[in-house]
Amino acid sequence: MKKEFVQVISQKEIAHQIFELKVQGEVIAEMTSPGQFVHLRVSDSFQPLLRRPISICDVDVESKTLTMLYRKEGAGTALLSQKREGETVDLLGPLGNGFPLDTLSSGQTALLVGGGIGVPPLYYLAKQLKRRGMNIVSVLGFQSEQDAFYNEKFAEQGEVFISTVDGSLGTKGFVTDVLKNEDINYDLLYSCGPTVMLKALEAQIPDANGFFSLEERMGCGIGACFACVCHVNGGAPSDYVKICSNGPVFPIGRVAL
Amino acid sequence: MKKEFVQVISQKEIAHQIFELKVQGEVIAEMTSPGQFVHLRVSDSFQPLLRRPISICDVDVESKTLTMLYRKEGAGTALLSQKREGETVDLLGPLGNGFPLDTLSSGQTALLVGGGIGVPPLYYLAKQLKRRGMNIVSVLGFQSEQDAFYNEKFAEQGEVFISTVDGSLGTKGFVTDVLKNEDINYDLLYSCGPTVMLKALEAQIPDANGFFSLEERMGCGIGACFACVCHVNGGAPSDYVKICSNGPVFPIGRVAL
Amino acid sequence: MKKLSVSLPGLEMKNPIMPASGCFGFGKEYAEFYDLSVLGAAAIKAATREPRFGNPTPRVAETHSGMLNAIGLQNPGVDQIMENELPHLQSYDLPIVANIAGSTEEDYCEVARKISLHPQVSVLELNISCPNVKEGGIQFGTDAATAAALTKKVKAVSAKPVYVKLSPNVSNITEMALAVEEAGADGLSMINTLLGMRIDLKTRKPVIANKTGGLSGPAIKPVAIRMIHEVSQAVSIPIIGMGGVSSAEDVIEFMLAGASAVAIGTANFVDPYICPEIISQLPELLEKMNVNHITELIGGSWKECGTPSLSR
Amino acid sequence: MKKLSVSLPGLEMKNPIMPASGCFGFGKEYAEFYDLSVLGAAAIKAATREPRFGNPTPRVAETHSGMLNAIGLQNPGVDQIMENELPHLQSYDLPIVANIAGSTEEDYCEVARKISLHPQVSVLELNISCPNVKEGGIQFGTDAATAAALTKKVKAVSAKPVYVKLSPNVSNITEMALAVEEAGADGLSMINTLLGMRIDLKTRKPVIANKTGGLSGPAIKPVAIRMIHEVSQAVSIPIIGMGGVSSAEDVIEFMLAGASAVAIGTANFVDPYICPEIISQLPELLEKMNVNHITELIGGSWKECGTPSLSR
Ligand SMILES: Cc1cc2nc3c(=O)[nH]c(=O)nc-3n(C[C@H](O)[C@H](O)[C@H](O)COP(=O)(O)OP(=O)(O)OC[C@H]3O[C@@H](n4cnc5c(N)ncnc54)[C@H](O)[C@@H]3O)c2cc1C
Ligand SMILES: Cc1cc2nc3c(=O)[nH]c(=O)nc-3n(C[C@H](O)[C@H](O)[C@H](O)COP(=O)(O)OP(=O)(O)OC[C@H]3O[C@@H](n4cnc5c(N)ncnc54)[C@H](O)[C@@H]3O)c2cc1C
Ligand SMILES: Cc1cc2nc3c(=O)[nH]c(=O)nc-3n(C[C@H](O)[C@H](O)[C@H](O)COP(=O)(O)O)c2cc1C
Ligand SMILES: Cc1cc2nc3c(=O)[nH]c(=O)nc-3n(C[C@H](O)[C@H](O)[C@H](O)COP(=O)(O)O)c2cc1C
Ligand code: FES
Ligand code: FES
Repeated sequence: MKKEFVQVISQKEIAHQIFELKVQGEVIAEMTSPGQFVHLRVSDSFQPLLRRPISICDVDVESKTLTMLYRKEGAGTALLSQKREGETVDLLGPLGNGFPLDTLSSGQTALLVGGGIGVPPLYYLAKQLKRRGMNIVSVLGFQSEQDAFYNEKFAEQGEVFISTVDGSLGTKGFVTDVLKNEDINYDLLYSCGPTVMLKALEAQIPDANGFFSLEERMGCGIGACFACVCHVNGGAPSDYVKICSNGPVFPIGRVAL
Repeated sequence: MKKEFVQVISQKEIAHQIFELKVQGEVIAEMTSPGQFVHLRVSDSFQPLLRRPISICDVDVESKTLTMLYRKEGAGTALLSQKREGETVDLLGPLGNGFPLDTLSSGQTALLVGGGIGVPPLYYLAKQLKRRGMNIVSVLGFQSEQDAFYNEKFAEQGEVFISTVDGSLGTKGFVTDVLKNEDINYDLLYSCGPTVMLKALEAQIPDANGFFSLEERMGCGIGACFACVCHVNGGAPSDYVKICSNGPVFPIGRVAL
Repeated sequence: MKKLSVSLPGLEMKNPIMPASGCFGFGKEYAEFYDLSVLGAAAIKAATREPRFGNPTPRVAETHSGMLNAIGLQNPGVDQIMENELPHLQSYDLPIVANIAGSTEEDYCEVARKISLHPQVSVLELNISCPNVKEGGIQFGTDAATAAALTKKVKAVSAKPVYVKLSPNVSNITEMALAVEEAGADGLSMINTLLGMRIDLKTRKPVIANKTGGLSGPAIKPVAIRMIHEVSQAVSIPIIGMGGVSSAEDVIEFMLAGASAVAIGTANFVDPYICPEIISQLPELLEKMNVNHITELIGGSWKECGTPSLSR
Repeated sequence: MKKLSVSLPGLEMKNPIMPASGCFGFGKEYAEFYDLSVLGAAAIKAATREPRFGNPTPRVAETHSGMLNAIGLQNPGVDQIMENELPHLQSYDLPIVANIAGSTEEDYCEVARKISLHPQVSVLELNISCPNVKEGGIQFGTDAATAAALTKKVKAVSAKPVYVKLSPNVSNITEMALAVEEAGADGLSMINTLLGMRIDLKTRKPVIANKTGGLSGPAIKPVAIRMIHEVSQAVSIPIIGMGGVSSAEDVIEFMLAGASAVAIGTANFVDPYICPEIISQLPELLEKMNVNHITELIGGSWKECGTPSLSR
């Protein structure tokens, strides 16, 4: 965990409002755990004031290059999307705890379910799991074809199913529809996406084993401000976890969605 | 008076922390009166919030090019100094009333006295007066040699005397010392600079005829907010002028400094 | 543009947008930028009984996303305003909100009586952030009983509806609002500026000659929103909302909070065209939000029956 | 670095800088970034009698040059704090300001009695922005008599000096300050957050689950400066100033206004190194200002005898 001004290597729009940003810096050598995130300052004024949490999507430890994918949403990501090659970005990271990589053994199958802007961290996860000899099946959900990204990249790691809400690509509907329609065999579920998606997964696969990556509005990003706290299932009412420092990845069922 | 996004043609540091900024735009064709100013928005966020008043230093009406000289002081001018060729600046102007050009007749002599960042508007004035056949004598005061600028440009318009506080260039001391030492004959005085300088001039030349250009913190820059109001000499206590819309140029003696 | 009309006591507005008092002079300057008839209304600079020069300069200072001002209610006095400033507004289809100020109840009443008779004036806006000289300098704006007494007196002499402009520098804004409603106010304007200060490191003195100034601009928007949200649920008179508005989205946020119309102050200094620009952007924004008429939004953040948004 | 030391009741500080309560947890997280011993002191997250989970999420929202928070005083309770959180701070040369909160006088007193005995704790900071349940929800922080009564009770049971942290959401901050000074407060902390709100245009509901939140950050700095400027002239106990501090220049501005030490909250989220960075920049800034010792600056904006600046 360090703060560093990393250098922009490239920035491009790879789908509708979805940007791929590559940056280079010393601290990137530490980014070995998929599911961790970085906290970016997108301006050197106080507008916007807070940092923006963005997941690690891919890392080349050799060249110390980090790839992030983000959707241009509000003022912060709009400013981020204006960063050009050679400019710097104030990065704090890597933050949080990523997906455990040693729960499965070689030859077993990991099911990766990603929704929208929850897809990025699963890419680095897919690569790491595959390197460890696991089989990867990915189910990726988007609004429509123009919003979809990284399909081919995931295809390089294993089988891929796509769903779009409007049916313009893959199965019409949600990732849960893909899981209903296709008979996918897997040993462990890894998922990241909007809370409604995670809830739907939980409902559809009540006995699911695996890990969810969660999102919450953040202040500090490092565990100091209690902004991102969640209740723990089956704990005392005052029991909690912090998404930023205890998560964002938790065993399925641990955290009250 | 218009609001326009003008285009940056060039930006360079011409003395210590003094920048020369050239911009191009339709509205610049209206900038025919030296002593008027423009109000610049230097950022598209609210930081900084207010516009910055900057004098018209030179205009090429043909090519619709405006030259401004400014000192990098605080946050606003620092941001302005980062604008590069091809970028745009949100300009409101021309604002206020400039120096009258028809008070003297051809062959008479105008004495221009400028202090520091009060020098710029006098340059466009010198050019305009000279074009009308008047003789120009300029007395320019700076902190030291490294802060001085446009000496040669003024020399093209007529005789120039320089003073610097540390004596590194020209007379050691203030513009008032130059006026004491040199026996300058002139018909009308035009001056722009810090209020202390204008006060010293008033004290040294009690019967001076001519025009002062004044400065004050501004809100709107167009006469609507009453931020920049000054008392009038010899008027009722509630009499006033607004620097932005009635000035910034006033006949010497009109306004209580 | 029918989608935008709002109707408040004494104010039939084409749209809910008006420049805020003190940020628009008497309209002349902005008339050089655009046709003032596009505005829903306009609030003019505070009028006092006698001409006032106001405070020494510097009168303004910049802060993070905001500014301080201590103009000191400079104005030519109510008689001059009626004679020289209001007539030129006749050429526009524009309801005028006459902001009035004073140091005693008598001052206020005198100004209210006079200016409310002017044909150009649609409603009065009582600026109660001035110190009450008689009561030893306590502000009309921070004591509910004093504010209510003033409101009652002004209502009695005014020929037009009276809006009371509340100060945010109070422990309990709802108490103030209820007191002036009870005293007969036809509407509320909120919020006026927050008291603030900046100190210059070079001179080691306050930047503003008057020392303290009023904080306005985007920095104070969250304070305005929470006060309007709270007060609009407690009173039944309409609220003209203000404090940092600088976009069409901000206007919607203020109306969802509970404002029936919205005033724009500081943002006029940043962009003289801000009012007409926002007005022209509102219809598209309403469409995107599936709103048929802008009044549907009023209090939408707390009303049970608020039409839910269909698009996301 | 001797130039920077300040001495307040119960607090011998190497420099006037401390992280503000609620923005620094219990120090563990920031200890991974720098040696906490460089700090003048540190204020820890509010302790309550029982563990508290706090408010539902979202708990934070961004605003122009500021942020809203409604954490809801989440903390593991005073016993756990004493047992699990304070001991690790032993390894630093760092005076601890223990922020305490509650809903009844008894709550506060119980927490104060316990935590003031902890060897790691140097002083207490009474967070009086919580509603007083017994008095029907009025805030300790907005009623002078209630605040004074609480201060007196806490002073009686505390083994350490007591600073009272004032809320800015009041009509008369000086009245509050004088009341708690009179009641025995050893110092003041000011300001806490301004009450604010943001509304989401998509959901049409407040962004923060708790609806209102506390506004902090650079946006509120002018409000803090004016309150400290006013209060420091009225009281004779020292003030820990806070509200939007994010640079060494801001620290100087707060001290010129009348603060004897300065706390930094929100800026820690923007830059986790902000406290040590500011501390390291202060000596050069003092040199530039021709100041021999930072305490010379305290109240410099209003003290007659303030050393005038030689350089410009
Ligand atoms: C652990 C984590 C990892 C994330 N990874 C990615 C990623 O890889 N790619 C991506 O596009 N997005 C990601 N997000 C969401 C991303 O942080 C938000 O889209 C972004 O902060 C929006 O900022 P903005 O200025 O564009 O929007 P605004 O709406 O202007 O932001 C206003 C405030 O709300 C916060 N905010 C808004 N949306 C979210 C959100 N969904 N989650 C948390 N805070 C939010 C912002 O951080 C900011 O403080 C992640 C969020 C978390 C918590
Ligand atoms: C009519 C007029 C013409 C001017 N022409 C020039 C010029 O040609 N070249 C030049 O370098 N400067 C000129 N100035 C001064 C220039 O406006 C300020 O230097 C500039 O606004 C400083 O902004 P900043 O953000 O760098 O400083 P900051 O100190 O950060 O500014 C903070 C606030 O104070 C205001 N302010 C600061 N200094 C001044 C000042 N001296 N006068 C008025 N407002 C000020 C700013 O506009 C801003 O609102 C002129 C001022 C006026 C009134
Ligand atoms: C320069 C200036 C002058 C003002 N003068 C007045 C005034 O005369 N009467 C009044 O009621 N409010 C006055 N105000 C307050 C505004 O009308 C408005 O309530 C406040 O600025 C908040 O809105 P804003 O953030 O959009 O500026 C003034 C504000 C500014 C910035
Ligand atoms: C996330 C957050 C949590 C806070 N928690 C507390 C708290 O527990 N007790 C308290 O007295 N103040 C609390 N505060 C207020 C700060 O200590 C400080 O007074 C305020 O934020 C102003 O300073 P700043 O602008 O530097 O943040 C909190 C502020 C923030 C932003
Ligand atoms: S964001 Fe501050 S604790 Fe998680
Ligand atoms: S700056 Fe607004 S009246 Fe001059």
